[in-house]
Amino acid sequence: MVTLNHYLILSGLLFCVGTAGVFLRRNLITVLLSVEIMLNAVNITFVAAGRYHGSVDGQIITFFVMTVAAAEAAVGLALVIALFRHRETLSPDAFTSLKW
Amino acid sequence: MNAFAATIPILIVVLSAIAAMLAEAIRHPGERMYIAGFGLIGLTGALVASCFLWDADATSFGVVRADNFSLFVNIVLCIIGILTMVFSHDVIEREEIPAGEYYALTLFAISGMMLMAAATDLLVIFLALEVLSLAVYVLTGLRRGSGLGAEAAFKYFLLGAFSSAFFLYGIAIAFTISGSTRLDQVGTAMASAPSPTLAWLAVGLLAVGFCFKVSAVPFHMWTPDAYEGAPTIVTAFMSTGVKAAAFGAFARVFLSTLEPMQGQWVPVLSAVAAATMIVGAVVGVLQNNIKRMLAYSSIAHAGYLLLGIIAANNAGKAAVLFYLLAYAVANLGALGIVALLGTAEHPHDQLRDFAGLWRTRPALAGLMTVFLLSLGGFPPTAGFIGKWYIFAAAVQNGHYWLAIIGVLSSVVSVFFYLRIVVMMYMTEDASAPARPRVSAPSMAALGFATLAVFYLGVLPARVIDYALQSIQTIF
Amino acid sequence: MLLTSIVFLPLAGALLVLLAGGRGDRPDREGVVRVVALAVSLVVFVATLYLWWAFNPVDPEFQLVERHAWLPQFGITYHLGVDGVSLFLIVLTGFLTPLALLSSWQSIHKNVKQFSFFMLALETAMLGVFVSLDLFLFYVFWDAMLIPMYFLIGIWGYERRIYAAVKFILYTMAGSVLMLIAIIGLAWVHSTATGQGPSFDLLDLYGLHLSWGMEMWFFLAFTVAFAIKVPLFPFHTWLPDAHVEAPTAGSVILAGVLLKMGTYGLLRFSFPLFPSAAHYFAPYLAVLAIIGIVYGALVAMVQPDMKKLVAYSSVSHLGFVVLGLCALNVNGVQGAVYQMLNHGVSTGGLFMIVGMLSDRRHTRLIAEFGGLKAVVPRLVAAFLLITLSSIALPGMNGFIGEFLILLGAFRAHPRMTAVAATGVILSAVYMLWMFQRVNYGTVTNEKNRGLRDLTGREWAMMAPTIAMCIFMGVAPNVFLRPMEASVVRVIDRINGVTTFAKSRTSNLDPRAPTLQPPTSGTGVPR
Amino acid sequence: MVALIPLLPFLGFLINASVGRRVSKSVSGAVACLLMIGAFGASVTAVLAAHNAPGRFIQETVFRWISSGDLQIPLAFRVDPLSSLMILVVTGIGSLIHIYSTAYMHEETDAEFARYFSYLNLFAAFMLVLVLGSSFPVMFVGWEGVGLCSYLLIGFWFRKQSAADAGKKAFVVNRIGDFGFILGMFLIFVTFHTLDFQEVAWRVSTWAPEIAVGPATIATLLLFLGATGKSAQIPLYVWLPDAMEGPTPVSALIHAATMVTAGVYMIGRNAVLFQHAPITLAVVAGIGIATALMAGTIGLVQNDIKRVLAYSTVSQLGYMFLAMGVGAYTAGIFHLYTHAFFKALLFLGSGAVIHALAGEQDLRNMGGLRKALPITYWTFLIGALAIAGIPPLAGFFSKDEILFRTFAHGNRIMWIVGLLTSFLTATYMFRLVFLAFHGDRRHPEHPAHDAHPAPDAHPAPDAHLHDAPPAMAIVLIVLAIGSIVAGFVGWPHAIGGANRIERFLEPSFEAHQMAPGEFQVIEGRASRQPRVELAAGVEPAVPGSQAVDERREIELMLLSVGIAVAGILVAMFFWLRNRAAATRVAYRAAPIYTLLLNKYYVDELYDATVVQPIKKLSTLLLWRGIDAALIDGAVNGVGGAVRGTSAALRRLQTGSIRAYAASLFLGVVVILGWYLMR
Amino acid sequence: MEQIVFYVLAAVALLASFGVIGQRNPMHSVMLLIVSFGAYAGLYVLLDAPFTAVTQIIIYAGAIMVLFLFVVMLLNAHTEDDMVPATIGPRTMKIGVVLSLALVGEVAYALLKIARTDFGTDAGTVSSIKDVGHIGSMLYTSYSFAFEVTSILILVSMVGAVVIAGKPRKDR
Repeated sequence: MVTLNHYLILSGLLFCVGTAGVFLRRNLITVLLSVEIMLNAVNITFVAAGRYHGSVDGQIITFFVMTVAAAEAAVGLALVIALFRHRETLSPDAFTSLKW
Repeated sequence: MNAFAATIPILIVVLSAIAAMLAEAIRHPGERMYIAGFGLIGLTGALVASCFLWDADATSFGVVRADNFSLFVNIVLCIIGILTMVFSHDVIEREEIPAGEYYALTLFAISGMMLMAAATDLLVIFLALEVLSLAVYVLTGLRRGSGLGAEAAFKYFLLGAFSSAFFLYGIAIAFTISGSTRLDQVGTAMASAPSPTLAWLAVGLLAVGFCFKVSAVPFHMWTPDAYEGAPTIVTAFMSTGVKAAAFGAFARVFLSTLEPMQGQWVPVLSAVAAATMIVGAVVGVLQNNIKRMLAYSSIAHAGYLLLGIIAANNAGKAAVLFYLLAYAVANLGALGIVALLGTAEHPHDQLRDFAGLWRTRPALAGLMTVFLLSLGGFPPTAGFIGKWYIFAAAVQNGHYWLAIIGVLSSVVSVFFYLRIVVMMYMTEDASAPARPRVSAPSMAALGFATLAVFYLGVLPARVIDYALQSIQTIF
Repeated sequence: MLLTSIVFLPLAGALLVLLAGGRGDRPDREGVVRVVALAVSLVVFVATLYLWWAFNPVDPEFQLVERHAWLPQFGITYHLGVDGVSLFLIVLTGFLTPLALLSSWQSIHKNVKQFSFFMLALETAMLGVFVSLDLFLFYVFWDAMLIPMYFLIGIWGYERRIYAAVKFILYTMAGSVLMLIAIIGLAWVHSTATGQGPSFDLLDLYGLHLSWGMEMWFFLAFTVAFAIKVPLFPFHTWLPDAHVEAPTAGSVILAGVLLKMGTYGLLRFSFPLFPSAAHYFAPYLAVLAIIGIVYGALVAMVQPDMKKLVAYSSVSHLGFVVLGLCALNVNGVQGAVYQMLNHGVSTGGLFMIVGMLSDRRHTRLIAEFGGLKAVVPRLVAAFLLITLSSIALPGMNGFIGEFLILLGAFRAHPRMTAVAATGVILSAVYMLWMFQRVNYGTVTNEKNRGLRDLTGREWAMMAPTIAMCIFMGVAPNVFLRPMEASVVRVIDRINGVTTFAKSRTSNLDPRAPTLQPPTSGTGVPR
Repeated sequence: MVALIPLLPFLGFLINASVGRRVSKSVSGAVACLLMIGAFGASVTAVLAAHNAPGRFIQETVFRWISSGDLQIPLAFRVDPLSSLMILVVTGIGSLIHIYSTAYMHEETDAEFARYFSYLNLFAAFMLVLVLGSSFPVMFVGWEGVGLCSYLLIGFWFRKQSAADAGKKAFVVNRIGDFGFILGMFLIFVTFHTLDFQEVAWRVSTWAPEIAVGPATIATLLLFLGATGKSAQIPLYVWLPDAMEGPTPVSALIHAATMVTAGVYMIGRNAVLFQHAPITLAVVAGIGIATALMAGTIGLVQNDIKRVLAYSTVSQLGYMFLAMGVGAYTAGIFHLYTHAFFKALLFLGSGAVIHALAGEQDLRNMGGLRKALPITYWTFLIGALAIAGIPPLAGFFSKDEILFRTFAHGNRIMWIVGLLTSFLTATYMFRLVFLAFHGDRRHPEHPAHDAHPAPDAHPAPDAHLHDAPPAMAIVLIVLAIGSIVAGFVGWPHAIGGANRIERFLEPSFEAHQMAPGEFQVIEGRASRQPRVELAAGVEPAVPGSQAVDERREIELMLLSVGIAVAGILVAMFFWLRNRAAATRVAYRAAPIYTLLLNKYYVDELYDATVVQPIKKLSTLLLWRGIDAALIDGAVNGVGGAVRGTSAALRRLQTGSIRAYAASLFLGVVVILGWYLMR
Repeated sequence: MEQIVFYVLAAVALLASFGVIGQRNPMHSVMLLIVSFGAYAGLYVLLDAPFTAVTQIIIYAGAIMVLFLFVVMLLNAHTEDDMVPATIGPRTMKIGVVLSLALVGEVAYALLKIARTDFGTDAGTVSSIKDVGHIGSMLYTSYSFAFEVTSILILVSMVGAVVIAGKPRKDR
């Protein structure tokens, strides 16, 4: 018997994995992927909660979230390209000329 | 018509943005075109529309509400936008910024800001947030030539995405509890959540999202880098606009929807506010890049604004609005001057660039001084009334210690504002950078900002009345 | 309307100066600018004299009151008024500003326009402080005054001017912001106590009864702000720097008027607003004042720099003023107010003299001078007279003030006063020693041989100053009479509630204050 | 009319101060002298008026000076017997010295000359205010005013470092006294709620004398501190010898005849009050006699002619205080009055000598001047005899009166010391006479430097020795006559005289009710008399014992005269007959000699124990230590702390995006954690 | 049965996600993420959200991941080894690990805490939520405005992507 809790816990764990990825990985692309993981984790919560409440709102919100994710991905990747164009590297640690 | 009424200002701005894009599209290479004009028209229209909508309390699609509160924020945003537009026309050519995209994105950002302040649905707030954020990310990195711009933009983007994920998770939990994203339903549901823990999580995560946008400690790390890396004019725009919008939504969500849970979030925000005021003021002391310095100052100001939200009384709510306006004019003026003096090769954003400014540009130096004094909170300027109002609100609810931290940190911040004044007035011009001349419209805009600063500082009663009216409708 | 015009006349003049100065840096317009500024300040002085004439000396209450709503949402009013205490401080301000402008006639050459502008703006702020009867309005003027002074020190000062200017403004602000919090708290207390909304009106707040804890904290907040301005030991270290680095005009105004704001604030706000706290803390303040008197004198004695010496002497003299206030009786307070005027005139005069010397020799080190009496007898004569008035020789103004202060203090705390009275000895020591080293003996430094004696302009500065010194010493009643009624009124305010305040302090432990401000106040009534 | 008395000299001050430098010496000198003489005339009329007025005094309020609350101080002058005597002395001797000065200061430039006379006039004005003032504050005005003038006149030759120093020293030491005076004034006001002399006297007269220390005692002690400052008594006498840096006429007027006696006058003024503080009186007498003795011993060995006179002044002042202390107010004032004559005479005489020797002041370089300066010599001799107390000269009567009163007061030790002192007086006075005028002319081994700028600075050969010019000579003669006859007013009953001065001064030492308007000696006084315990000697004591007293008095007179003569003879032996003996003695008792020569090292003591420590303390501890290091250090330390924090926090902004994310994340964890922990 | 499927899918999703952040090679990460998205889709099916499952596959796996792939290719996939050394060393990394573990702990704690109280029971299936038509109508009625906003959002991101990634125009 799978309850909402299962999904909540699952999404929570996935979310944590995503956050961990954001600053454990040393590759901008992977970092972006981690953000995607976080968003998807949230999606599970939405859908599960929507089902729990017996409404489609959850799915629709998921739909919007995907759009946002797409938009972010687009801009993010564009920025990655721009950065790469300047520094020929994808390591987040390479970009520390702005500090203090 | 009425169904759309609430969205009219937003629509106008969006249309002007699209117009700007089209203009860029049809423009021949090298042809000069006053694209800012579209923005000015649109923003003026939005301003007028907002004034017309005053007291109408229109609602559209059940998710956008043009109550006086959001209208007040709209007006602030329109003023910010108009000033930005005027300055931009001088600046962007020098800064080698693609004009059409710049104006379009700025206007889109403004529309997103307006929407964020007016939305009554967490989902829409999230979307609006994303609209303005993405636009601002891009604006930050708009100078393709500069690696700093790209770096700043990416930092801002990544942390923004990161925090918005938290924000979204907050929304999700709220949705889990209430089965809806409408603020009213969320509020009632969370207040009566069977087990408060989940509600608390939601509150915490939402707070994180907002605190990031208003750059409160410890979610502020992006601010100095983004402000420094971005083109100065963009810095001016986002330091004021994003704050206004974010605080609008912040106030709406926390002071109306989550008001019943005050006991839960006031302590957290108090800690955040204290840290923000202290860090902002203290770290600003040693900055030598004016944009970075003003970034820290804007962090400190975020702290003061948080006081208004923490106070959570009418005075506090109105104070937030008034302070947003006061801060907007002063900060935009100051950064505007920095922008107007900068060029692509010489950004003119180092402290020493201002040495002996009053010899070569007495007028600009004077205006700069006025803006800085206002940011520092000296009478008889807007900044003083704003600070006083905020602290009055805090004290009324017995937050004496926050108020004291606030005033002391403001004293510290005065120190670095004065550093600029010292440079301008009391240091001899070392290496005079060739400073571009400022066009008449920009001077007019600066003059308007100065007038606003003094008007708000000497005769604030009228504006305070409006602020008070605009909070009566929602809270 | 009279007060408003007096207060804002200088500001109008300042704008006029900007117009007269023309665009940009126009050395050719200097003369015009100076004359305009001087004329304006003289008009203001005449206006203050007219104010004195229009003032009714027997009426203890505030007179020529103006009251208009300003921020009605918070019960903030534009409320001006004058009583016997503030009257003479206003006149003093009017009297000193023209002299200060004159004193800068030769020394200030760059940006005369801005200089005159800031001087006049400063005058407006100072006058505003003395006439405002609304705490908010008062604070506005109080804080606004910092800006022009900051620029005066920072732009036209001497070597370490920037350090001094920043120190001055930050030090003073740090003190006054706490006062701001206290002011706000007071207004909200009024709102809850009376239920008719917050009020910043002094007269409303006079009637307020506070819990002991609150009264204590508010009193401290106010008093620290004022003590820094006075400056009361140990908050005085900004003063020497500011004085030494400031241009002559700045020093004159700083010593002449600005410092009085602190003591005036104590008398007008701290004590009457929080009577029981005032009675509880007055002895401690008195102790600080006495330390300041002796300490200031001793440190002044060994200063190599004339300006610094005079600065520390100000610490000592202002200590007398605070001591007089802490006596909380008619003699003491009246003497204190009188001493404020004396110190304004005589120390202002001293700074003018020092300014003249440094104009001539571009140094303020005592060691650089010597034997001037043979070279510039008239200047030295003026110097001597000012010195005598500063060491309170009977027949000069200083004596009246110190006599009344010490008498009043003696009635309150005889033993402490005995210590304070040693200041009378020490003042003679350091002043005469300085005077001797500068003026007596043979001319040791060749540079001093060809010095110019007093010029007409300098006569125009010194003559009125000296005349005031002697007149105030011979006919003190001219000043004491008009202020007596108001002083008595203030003291009644302070003593009025002490009877049960004492009992309250007795049964309530002051060290464990209950700082529970009201939260029930509906945000914005009316 | 009374106000006119101080006003005239003040007028002179104004004239000479303003236009003096532009007019010739003769004009400015004439103005000063005429106004002084005018003041003298005014005084005479005032005195006569007062003598005939009911209550033997007149009072005149010029205007209400200070009024604050219950403190009302009118600027009022009162002429009663005591003040009449004083104003006569001040204006009379003052005029003489003015005249003398016209000749003495003649070498000065016009400007300096005018400055001198303006100061001198100003001094006279303040001195008259001092003695005429009817209340403590008014007296205090004169009190400090004369201090100022003495400061200015001592430092008249301001180019001389020593002169400037001496002036400052005088003022500061006086300030120390004034500190006591002002506190005493406060205590009196707090106790009696008035500062008017008569009021105070009247109110205190209803008290029983204070056996234990009480307000009256403390107040009088404080006032006496003021007196020691002004009248150069232990411990504050150190300024007077240095004050000799001033021009000699100034020493005569201010530091012999008038100003220094102000302290004595002040005690006489408050006789009734002091009478109620026996403890204070004992102190006064003790200090007085001690000072007299010490100064006498010092005077014995000094070589500067003026310093010898200065110490003798101190010693004589000690006598006066002794008189005051034993309650012989009349005697004290009487001595003050006679002393004014012969001490002025002596100073002016020495001035004539110095003038003749072009600034030479060292006794060792004089001698044999008797032939060259006959007038000076004879007048000086009269003065010396007078001070030595040889009848029938003025000094004899007053000094003898004092000694007798001391004896009568029953304090044998003081009496004996008094006798010893009078012996010393005679000795050092005649040492002076013999060294200066007798023997043969000794020329200075070295020309006298650092003297005041006389026209011919080089030591004048005897050929040029000229006796005092007429203006000076006349004054000397007049004063000499004064020194002879002045004493007769106090011819004691014992030898068939009617002690007029006593009867004259009597009312000033009694308490009078002073209702505004009418000044009557209240009748009720007699009834209070037993308690009031009026000054001994004012009333002849119980009739029966009078005869005994008189016989005893005559014996004592003879004794004291004998002692004086002995003193003169000793002086003659040592300094006239064989000088070798003197040097031998000095050699034998070398330690004592040096001790006396260095004035008991009191100046050095003060310098080491007070002056230097304070300077060091202020410089090192207070200024450098507390002010700069501690307090300002703390102030700047706050700034430094802020900067430090700033620098530290800046470091967190590493620029690494992952660090930023971490901080953001940290915030999240903390916030959520907080929520979960509650 | 349902539980087994859930646990399997959950395991796949988790492991794949771990793989994503565990990989040094971005290419592999992308691939693994696609795998996990497949698992998500399965979970959505379990949650009676077939439409979401489909969009998940199409939009995410089909569009977004492809975009990522393009970029990875474009910048010819750098592994982290040949990159500049990390400015923040292993210690900070530890801090990061600790932090994320802390968050994991917190979330788990919170969810388990509430697990005992609410959401314990499954609301069961409401047939309407499977209905795509229903979704569509909802999307264009009550969510129409949000829908419009997304259009602007996409417009912005489009413009942004172009202006950022595109080559600088030379005309000015």
